[in-house]
Amino acid sequence: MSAVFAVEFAFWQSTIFKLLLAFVAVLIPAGGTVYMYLFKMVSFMQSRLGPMEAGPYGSMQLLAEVGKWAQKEDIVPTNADRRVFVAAPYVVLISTFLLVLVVPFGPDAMFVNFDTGIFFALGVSSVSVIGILMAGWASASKYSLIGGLRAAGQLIAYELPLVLAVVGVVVQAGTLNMQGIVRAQIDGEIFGFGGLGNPYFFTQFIGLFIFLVAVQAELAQSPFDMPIAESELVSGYMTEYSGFRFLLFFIGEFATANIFAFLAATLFLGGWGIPPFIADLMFEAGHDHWAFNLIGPAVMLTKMLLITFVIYWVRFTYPRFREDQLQTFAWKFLIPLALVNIAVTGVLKVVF
Amino acid sequence: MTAVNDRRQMAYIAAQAADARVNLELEAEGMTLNIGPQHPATHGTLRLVVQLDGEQVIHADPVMGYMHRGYEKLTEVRTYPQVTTLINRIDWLGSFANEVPFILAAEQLMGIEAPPRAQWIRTILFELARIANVTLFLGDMGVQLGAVSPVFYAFRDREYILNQIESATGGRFHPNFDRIGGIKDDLPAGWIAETKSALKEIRDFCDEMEDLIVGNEIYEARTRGIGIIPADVGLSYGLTGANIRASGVDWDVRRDNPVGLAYDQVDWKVWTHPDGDSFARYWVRLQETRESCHIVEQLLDGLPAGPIMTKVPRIIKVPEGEAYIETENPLGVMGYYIVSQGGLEPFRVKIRSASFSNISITPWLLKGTYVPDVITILASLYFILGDIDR
Amino acid sequence: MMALLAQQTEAVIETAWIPNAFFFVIAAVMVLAALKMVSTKNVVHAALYLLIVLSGVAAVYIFLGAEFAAATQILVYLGAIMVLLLFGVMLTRAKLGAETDLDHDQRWIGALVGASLLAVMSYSLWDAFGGDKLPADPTPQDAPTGVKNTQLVADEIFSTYLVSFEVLSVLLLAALIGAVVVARRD
Amino acid sequence: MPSADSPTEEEVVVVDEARDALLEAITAELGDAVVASHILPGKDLWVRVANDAWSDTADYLRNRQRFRFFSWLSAIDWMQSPFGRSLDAAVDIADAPTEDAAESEYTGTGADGYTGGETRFQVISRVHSLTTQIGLNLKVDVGDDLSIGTWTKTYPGADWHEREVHEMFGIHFEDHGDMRNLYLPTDFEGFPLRKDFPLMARLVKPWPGIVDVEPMPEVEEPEAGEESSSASPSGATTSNPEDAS
Repeated sequence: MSAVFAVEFAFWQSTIFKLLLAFVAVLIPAGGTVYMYLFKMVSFMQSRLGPMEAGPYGSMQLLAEVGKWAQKEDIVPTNADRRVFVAAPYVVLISTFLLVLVVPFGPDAMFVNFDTGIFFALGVSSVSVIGILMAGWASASKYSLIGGLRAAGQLIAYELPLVLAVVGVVVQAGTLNMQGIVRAQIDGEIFGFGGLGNPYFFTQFIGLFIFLVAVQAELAQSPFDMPIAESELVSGYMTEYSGFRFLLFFIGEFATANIFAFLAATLFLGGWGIPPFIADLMFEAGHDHWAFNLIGPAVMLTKMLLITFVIYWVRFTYPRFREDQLQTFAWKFLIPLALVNIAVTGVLKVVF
Repeated sequence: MTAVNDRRQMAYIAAQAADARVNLELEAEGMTLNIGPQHPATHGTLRLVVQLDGEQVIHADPVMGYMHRGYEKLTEVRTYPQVTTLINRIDWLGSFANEVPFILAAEQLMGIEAPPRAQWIRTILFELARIANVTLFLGDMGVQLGAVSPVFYAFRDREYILNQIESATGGRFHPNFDRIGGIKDDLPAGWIAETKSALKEIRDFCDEMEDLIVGNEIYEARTRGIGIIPADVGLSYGLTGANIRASGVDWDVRRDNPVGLAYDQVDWKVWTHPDGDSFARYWVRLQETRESCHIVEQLLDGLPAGPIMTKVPRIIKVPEGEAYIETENPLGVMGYYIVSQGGLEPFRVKIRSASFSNISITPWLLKGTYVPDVITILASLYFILGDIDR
Repeated sequence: MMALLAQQTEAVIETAWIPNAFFFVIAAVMVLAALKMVSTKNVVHAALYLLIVLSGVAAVYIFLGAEFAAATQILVYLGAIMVLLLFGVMLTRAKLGAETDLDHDQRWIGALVGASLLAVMSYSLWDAFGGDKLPADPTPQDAPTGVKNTQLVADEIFSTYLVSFEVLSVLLLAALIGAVVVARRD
Repeated sequence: MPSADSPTEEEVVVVDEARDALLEAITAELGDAVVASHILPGKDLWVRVANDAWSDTADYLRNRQRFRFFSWLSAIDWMQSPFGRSLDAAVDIADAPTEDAAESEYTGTGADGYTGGETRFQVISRVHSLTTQIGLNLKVDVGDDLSIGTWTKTYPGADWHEREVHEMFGIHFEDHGDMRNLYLPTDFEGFPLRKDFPLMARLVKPWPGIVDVEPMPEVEEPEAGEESSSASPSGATTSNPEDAS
């Protein structure tokens, strides 16, 4: 980040700066998508208006909601395991914040440039399961417990297709580094034509499909929302949470959706890059120009909005699977498909 | 129902029961889950105590009475015209339909009959009440299965029907419009044309639901083969309405015993489905809603002129006797058994409400199913709490 | 912590005390959590304390520049093993609150075993690396230029340790099949 | 009053052949058990059977006459209400006749509906045949022991109806096995649908929902749904001190 400003920050300065930016990177897109999709797009889909009173077209509704949650009574059930109950939403949030660390927003606009960035991301994404299990168990509610167990079963099952879907991209890019994957897409060529780069959307569309399905399951969204299952388990592991702690879960849920969309954008849509011929027209240095540290986040945001649109579209359209159907779907359809995808990718990589 | 189907269903049920038994033997220790009284799947305050083994139901025991209002007792201290106000609240989504069998039973005791125009308008409103009731089910089934959007369409399109009911009777939910000997008022001017356009919206809504829900693979996977009720079992539990027609029983009180209503004047069809599962119950209700539109359209076209009230005494005294009239209400067969001793009030009124019998099958039906299927089955049986608890 | 690592790979030696301080904080937390893990009266709490210990290990890996090992630690131990453990514990209906029968008479023997293990390991570690200092740059000195840590690990696994790697794979496969066989009812 | 076994006396003009034939078949099978019957031509059919033949009647109707559909089962209290016309008339509750007194007072009112009756309570039920589309109302007298055979063996759907009758009228169904209250609280006293139960429930007994009449229960009553797996008593005691702190 510091390269943009041509000023060398001290270690503690850049740490604080990055910390603030992490909050921005998690919370602002979350708020934006919640307003755009959860409030407005869904209202349109369901032929109603959605929030209209707070601010123009209800745009301040989210702030009102946050204020409402923040001042609600903080209820911990009598039989609950208090410490675990309190800690659970934070564990879920930690997973969200660890995820955003490895997402590249520009050539230098990145929190940490791990060698094994995508591997790290997939690793920390599984931490949220622990938070959900803690919440489910500590609530001392049967609905929560069933919800937590369902969530754990589902998240374990869908970790595998998620990883396997990414493997195709990794094979094609030849690196686990997120920045490297973006670079490979920018510098790539489709049949010798490099004007569009090579977003893996074109070659790994099966991977993208599997990735999005698995993300939908990881996020426990319809049609895989059995852990929450409004009509069965009321709210699953979140049943007993209220006020601020519920807000934390809420942020965790929607921010994680955004960050997975960021990941999908990075892996399949060329990340912060734009088609190289446009970049070359804009700057002589192409994608290496420092301005991409500012353009990149905007590009990422656009791509993220595209993917979250699909996520929410599906979420508010489909009924939910049953638990066993979900497992069948994962093990008998997604995983074989992902394996075939990897095999084909490997063969093609060797051939070309 | 064909014999093949019969065998398949029996095999499925036997497998279900065997599964439940096996698990019971393996793990005696289970979890008792209280679904309700406050639970989104129970449409009010039904409580379902289920014993679970993992997510499989070993034993389900519905507990009701949270909304018991004692109508059978209350009717004994109210005059006949006063009773209709009360019984409007039994099935509160299709209120007008609750009044009709009671009024018909009283009319039978008094030996009078409403004039044809009143009978036709009664039938029209009866069917509109059915449409208003069942549209909500058609959307709500999606919600119970996790698709939130359809119910909003249901609320949107039900409004057209409620507006028509309101402009004819003055009440959106509780019309209290039926009178002994006829109906309260004639239809307002222009009502027929408006109703026809409202019915168009409902037909569109039905097409939409067929697209969104019936045609959805996940929906099919969740409902086909879930909660199979063989016809014989359903009948001995007293299941009625679309629930039993979905099991292949071709029985509709509207067609087979149309006392005092104009169903025999129009051309319509009773829909049945051989499968008896949750999918069939939804499908039958969907077709019936269309059929209702068809019935109302014909009735509107052929509405006879004439008086809407027959001659009744100012103070209604019902002669001594007993009468039982049942009609095909939105939720199933609803009947009133009235015992009169010649007074102003009925001596005893037994209300046979559809949901009470429909839900009484749940302990048998839920055994061996899984928690998500419990919700599917409850939703597909379609009950309304006021109709269970009375 | 992550930022710290980035700092460290830039080899800013003057601030070397910061990782040291963080290491001691993490180590203290880990030791405390480990002690609580064996002394707590609740199975789920024990599992959660173990979780803290394991994430501490991952943090230490990051300090050592072994981010691949750290990510693997998180993915395997936290994401898979601990989730399975918690899953199993909760499925067997772990009680909320303290359980009395978690305590038994063999704890002194256990303590003895633990103490001797600690002694043996401390001695052998001290004996092997006693006076060595950790290098500021965690990439091994003899690695070819441009080759990163992860790549070295991969190269080692698929060349030097290929046989043991494959043997381990077969062992895990056997365990998997065994588990399936045990779990099947019919 | 229509009398037994010879419904044709009642007929004016219309003859309902289907119901006549059905009644003949039932009479032939059950013999003396058919105490009385009544036909409204073209409308309905009532049959009163003897108390001890109640369960057999159901069995016969379902399995031999194809009355597959069980509609409902209920009861009637033929006693005239001691509280006057609107039941909530100004009768002093202390002076209201007790249950036993009312029961012994009952001598028959002479207006016992179709097919008559000798006892205060009658159980009435309705079954329906889908093949002939004929509904059949069955009545049975319930004697002083207030007990009668169950139908649940034949029609499983009668289960809840019998439970309802049990709590509302106090009629016991033998061999039913599960006569818990269906609607009312377990400790509810009295039988609401009896005529001598005043419609002043909230005056006679405090409404359970009124907080200042009854102290709030300290310990939840043990019920089937209370057995909790995750919330053990020990868990409650350990977490309480933390809450207090």
